[in-house]
Amino acid sequence: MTTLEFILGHYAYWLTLVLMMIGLYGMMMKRNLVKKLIGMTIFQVSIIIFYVAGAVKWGATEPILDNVDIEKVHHGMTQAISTAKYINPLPHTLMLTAIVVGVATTGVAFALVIMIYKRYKTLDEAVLLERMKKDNDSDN
Amino acid sequence: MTHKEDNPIITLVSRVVSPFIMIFALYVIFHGHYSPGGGFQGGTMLAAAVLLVRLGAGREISQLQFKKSWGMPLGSLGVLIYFGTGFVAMLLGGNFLNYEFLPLAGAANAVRGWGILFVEIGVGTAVMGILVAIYDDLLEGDPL
Amino acid sequence: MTTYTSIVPLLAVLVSLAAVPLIIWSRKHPNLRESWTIAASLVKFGLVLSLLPNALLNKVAELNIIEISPGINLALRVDQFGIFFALIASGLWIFTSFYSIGYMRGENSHKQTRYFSSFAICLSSTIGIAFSANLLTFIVFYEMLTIATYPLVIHEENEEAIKAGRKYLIYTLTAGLFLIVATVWTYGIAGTLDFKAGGLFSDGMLDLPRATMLFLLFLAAVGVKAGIMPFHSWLPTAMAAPTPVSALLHAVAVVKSGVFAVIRVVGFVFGPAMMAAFGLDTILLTMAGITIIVASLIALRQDNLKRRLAYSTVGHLSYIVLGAALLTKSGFTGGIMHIAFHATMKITLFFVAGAIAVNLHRKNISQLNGIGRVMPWTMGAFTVGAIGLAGIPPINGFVSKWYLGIGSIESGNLIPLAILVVSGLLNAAYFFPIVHIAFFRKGDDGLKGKGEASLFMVVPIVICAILSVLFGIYPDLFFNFFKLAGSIAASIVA
Amino acid sequence: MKFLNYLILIVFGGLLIFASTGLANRGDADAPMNKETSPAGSPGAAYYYIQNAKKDAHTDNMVTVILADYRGYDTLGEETVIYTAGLICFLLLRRREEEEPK
Amino acid sequence: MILTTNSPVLIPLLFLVFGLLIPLIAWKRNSLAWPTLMLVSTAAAAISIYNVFKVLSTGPVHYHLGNWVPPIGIEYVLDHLSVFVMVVINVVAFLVLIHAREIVGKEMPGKQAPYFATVSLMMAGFNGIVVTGDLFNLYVFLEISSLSLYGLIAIGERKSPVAAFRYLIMGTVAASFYLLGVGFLYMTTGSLNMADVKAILPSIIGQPTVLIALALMVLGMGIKMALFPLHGWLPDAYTYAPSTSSAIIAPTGTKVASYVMLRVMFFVFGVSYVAKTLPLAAMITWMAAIAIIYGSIMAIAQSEMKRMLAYSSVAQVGYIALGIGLANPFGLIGAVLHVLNHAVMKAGLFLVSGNLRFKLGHSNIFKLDNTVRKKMPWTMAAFTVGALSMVGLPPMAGFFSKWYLIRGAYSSPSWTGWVFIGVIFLSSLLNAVYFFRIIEKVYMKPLTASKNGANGHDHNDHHAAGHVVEAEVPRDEVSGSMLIPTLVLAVGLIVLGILNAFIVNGIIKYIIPAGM
Repeated sequence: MTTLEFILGHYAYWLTLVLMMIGLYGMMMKRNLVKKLIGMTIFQVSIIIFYVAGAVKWGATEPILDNVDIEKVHHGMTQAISTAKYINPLPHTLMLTAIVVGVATTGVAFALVIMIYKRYKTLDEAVLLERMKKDNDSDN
Repeated sequence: MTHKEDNPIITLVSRVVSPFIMIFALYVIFHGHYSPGGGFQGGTMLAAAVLLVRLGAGREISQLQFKKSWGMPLGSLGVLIYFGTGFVAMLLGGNFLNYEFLPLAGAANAVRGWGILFVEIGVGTAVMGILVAIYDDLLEGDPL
Repeated sequence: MTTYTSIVPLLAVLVSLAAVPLIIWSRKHPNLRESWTIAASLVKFGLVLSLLPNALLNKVAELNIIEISPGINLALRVDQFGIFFALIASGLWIFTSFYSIGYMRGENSHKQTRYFSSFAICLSSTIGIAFSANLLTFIVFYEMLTIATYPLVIHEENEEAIKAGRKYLIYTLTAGLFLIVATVWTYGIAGTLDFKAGGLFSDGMLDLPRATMLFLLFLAAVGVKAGIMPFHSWLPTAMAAPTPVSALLHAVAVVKSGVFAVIRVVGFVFGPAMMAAFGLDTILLTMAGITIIVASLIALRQDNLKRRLAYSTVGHLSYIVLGAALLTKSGFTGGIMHIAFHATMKITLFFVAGAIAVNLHRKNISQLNGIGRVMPWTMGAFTVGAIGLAGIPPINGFVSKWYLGIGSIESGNLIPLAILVVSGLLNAAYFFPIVHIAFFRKGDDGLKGKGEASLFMVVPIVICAILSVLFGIYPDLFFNFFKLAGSIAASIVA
Repeated sequence: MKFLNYLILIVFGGLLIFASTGLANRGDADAPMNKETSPAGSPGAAYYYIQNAKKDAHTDNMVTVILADYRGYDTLGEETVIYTAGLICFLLLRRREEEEPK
Repeated sequence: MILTTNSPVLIPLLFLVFGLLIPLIAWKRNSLAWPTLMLVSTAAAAISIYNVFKVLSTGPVHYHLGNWVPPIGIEYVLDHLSVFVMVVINVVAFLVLIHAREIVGKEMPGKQAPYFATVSLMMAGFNGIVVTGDLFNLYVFLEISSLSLYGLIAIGERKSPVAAFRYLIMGTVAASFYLLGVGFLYMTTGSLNMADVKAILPSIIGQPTVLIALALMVLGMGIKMALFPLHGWLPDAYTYAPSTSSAIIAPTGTKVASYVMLRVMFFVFGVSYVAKTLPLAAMITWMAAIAIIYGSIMAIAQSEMKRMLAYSSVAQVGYIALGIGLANPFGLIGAVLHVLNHAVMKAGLFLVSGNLRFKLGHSNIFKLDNTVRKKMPWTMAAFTVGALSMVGLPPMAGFFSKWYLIRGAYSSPSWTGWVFIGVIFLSSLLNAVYFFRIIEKVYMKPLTASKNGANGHDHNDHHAAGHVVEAEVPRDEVSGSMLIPTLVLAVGLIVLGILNAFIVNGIIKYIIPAGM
């Protein structure tokens, strides 16, 4: 295949990977816990996009049988359904799961953030660390 | 949520719109067989309908629509519906989640279709209940 | 050589372990507790003795307890060498038990329950070491001994004791790890771990660098307990322990397990042939020789009686190593006999030191003027032991040393002989002054109205001394030590 | 330190892009995951789903069928995930009835 | 009949459904939560043992959920490896849960119901991970367990939410890496079933996508099992979590993660792949070596017992990773056996620290002295056994994992084997240092009052001090429900040590994958 085809066939992946790096950057570099969470969400979403982007077939449609194929099924000729007509349904299904998992994780994360804020009155990591250190001193 | 002077318009609109969202959500759930949609999408919209009132009309009024203490039980009920569907099939001699063994009349694939419906209902219930519960808990803050 | 299966070795190992719960259970009633100890020691000795006749007929009792690692069994095997060592350990345990009772009560020391139970565990593991059929079993009991000894070393629980305990652990645990590595390597090379007279390696398995490395690993592993320099320095420190402990563990159980292990390694893992082929005997010989001389020199300068005894122990252990390193029949015979004879003599001396400490609360030699008049029996026994260690007939020390000498002549290398002579003189030099001041100096007022220590202590002392003399006159007495040693040596060298 | 982080990010991203070059072109109808049978001869899941979803479960929407039937166990697990999240918020944040809010 | 045919799926389902039911059952009466969970846990332990015999008698069992044959549907696979890990985590969890009732009631009164429900869900997740044969299904259950872990940790001390948050960030990254790896793998192979993928991979060997996919999955699991340098979350998490949480997470969590690493490396990609195509195994061994040393040294530096145990966990995980990375039979035996041994050891030691906290209110090493031993002799006896096993003295279990690991390192072809032998050697000595430090404190009377601030005696005469202390301290041991599990684990160490050959020949031998 020509280079152009190759690039056309892959640029979407690359974009999602760049998005992923942005998410990682947020998690690694940001000192504010909520910003870290935002980075985390970006990271997860980029993976979801990656899966979904892989599922596409040019000229195919949503994975719901149209009437023509339904007729075929009624006549028991399932082999006749052309799979090129529908995009790959599996990644979509998996990503439904992944999305919910992401939501759940975010929910728990925010619960933790709330607890941290209630206890230390800050979301800035550096401040948080020194206040925790103060705790240690008060403990011993 | 400390700042609450209740604005009649917002309250009214949210309370009026909420039921319609629910209707549509139910449509999304039950029509998941034939069009995009299904348990998650519908359940999320159900939750959205509830949360809209939570946000728009304040906690007191929203409690009339959906009590705080309902969330988790509803959630576990939903998951239990799902689990039960699979478990009944297992008790009736199939593998877990093998809907063909559900005690329903009809061809195997039709029965599977029914099984999928039950499952979707379970999913919808669970998602709705739990999302609302999470919202409420987050509002509560840290008990310490 | 024929073999037969027997449960007796296992029982011999377990009997003192079985005593431990009883000892702990009856911690509230000292008399009952001590009677358990005594009973266990007697039973154990009886069991070991019951194995002796067959061993003399060169029948080997074997017992596979359990497969402890695929292809390797936790197995006991009572060959002549094993029974030899087991006899000494279990036999002297009896004396030590009586003696410790006297000592502990004299001191009214604390935590006697812990003391007696660890003591029992130590004996189990010592017998286990004696009867191990392969290196893995050996490791198991060797490490057990390490751990069981720790509470005894730190028994006093004062600064010194704890320091000693740490040092002891560091040395012995490191040694244990070396032993594990060496064992793995051996298994990798030879594919077996069973001790075999004459060596378990067959020709062509080893080349020079590997043989040397492996041997050094083994040496580091067993050398620590055998007190070979430079691995010896835990031994004098550990004299912080109560005297009976020093007596049994540092004259009999621990260090003798060390030298026992050395001979196992030399005679039953590598074998004389390999040793000679790769010049490993020279390594061993050098280290042993240096240790003998240096230890004796250091001993000269010690004023604390127990420390002097400790260094003398270091030296005499290397006699045994030396005997093994000679790789000749008489050498092995002498070395192996010295295991037994040095035990009887050295335990006498330690008991004496303990008796003096308990009775007069004196630990330094400079304080011993004239005690011979106060404690004639004790000091008499001391004299016997001293003469024996100096290697003067008719005490048994002479016999073993004689064979060591012959061995060095057989090996055609006279340096060891010279070392033996010199160290004999040095022994005399650091023991006889004690005897002299004890009997011929005028004692100070502190001795007024003092007499012998309690019978619990004096009787074992005297018996040990008498044994030393008897074995000196007739080595084959009771246990045919001489015969055994001879045939073991033959089996190794042949 | 900061520089190191950037370096890690860039290297990591580079690796991932390198990995993605091994993938088939997007939208390629006969990419490995769309094939009828895998090189090992086992049926290709996606292919099977498209053709048999209706027949197996009497449902047009393949995603629904996969979600609730073929891979229904995943969905059960994911129900459990979100339930777990709710339970944890409950565990961490919900005040007990007897103690009144501060 | 139904039970026997469905036995593979029963354990995850039991824990799962009771995770749902416990809050409902114990809605009003918290005291009901623990008995219910114990019921489930007992059943789970029993079933897992039944599964072992099933596999031993009939060989691996495949269970098709929804009756869809893989790769169409999801399958559960009981093979020797999975049943082994299953038994380990379920039995250990069972013992820890017996211990849990009182201490949970003390540490978080009124929250038993949600707490035990979360524990149940966590176990469901772990069991699902262990038994599943489907890569994506593994991800889902991984998330179930992870979320529960965050909750179980965050409910602890004041600092615990921060620790949990850190863990959440890293854990999510780990899971996402794994998910991305699965994505790459799916797009290149078109299958999510482990066995199927293994069958397909040879046809596309050496593709960059597959290499990176392997790297991503192993990386993710490395984070989950806290393999150096990815261990950052572990010490805080274990330290600030409630006693029960750390006691149940330490033996199970990291083990399951290392199980996944083992599974992915050897049973999805295959030995030759991880050893030759991508020199991943070698990298893991080196990371493990550093982890062992680092963990041991850091453990010495700690003053809080739980924190010390946490760092020693880092080191012990290193042992497991070392065994995996050696990629030879003895290394693997060592790793798998150490999964068992370390689970038992760590559970026992964490229970001991729990007992200390329960009775003394703290588990600070420098505040311990010999009054502790007189208060709770049995607990301390259990601690001693655990410590000796950690140091690796025969006949304790710890010695034998070391034994096999050293043999594995020996049989590794290159000189590096000796380096690893040296590492194990060194770490055992370091273990000895930080455990005997405690044993000395606990079993010997204080040298002088100044040396430890715990008790205010100021005696020059040690004997007197000893006697005074002896006179003062009455026996104050924890109750049976907490003591018995501790002792059972301690005794188990000796039994496992003596029976290890039996275990190795019985199960572990069959785990060794082809081509090793």
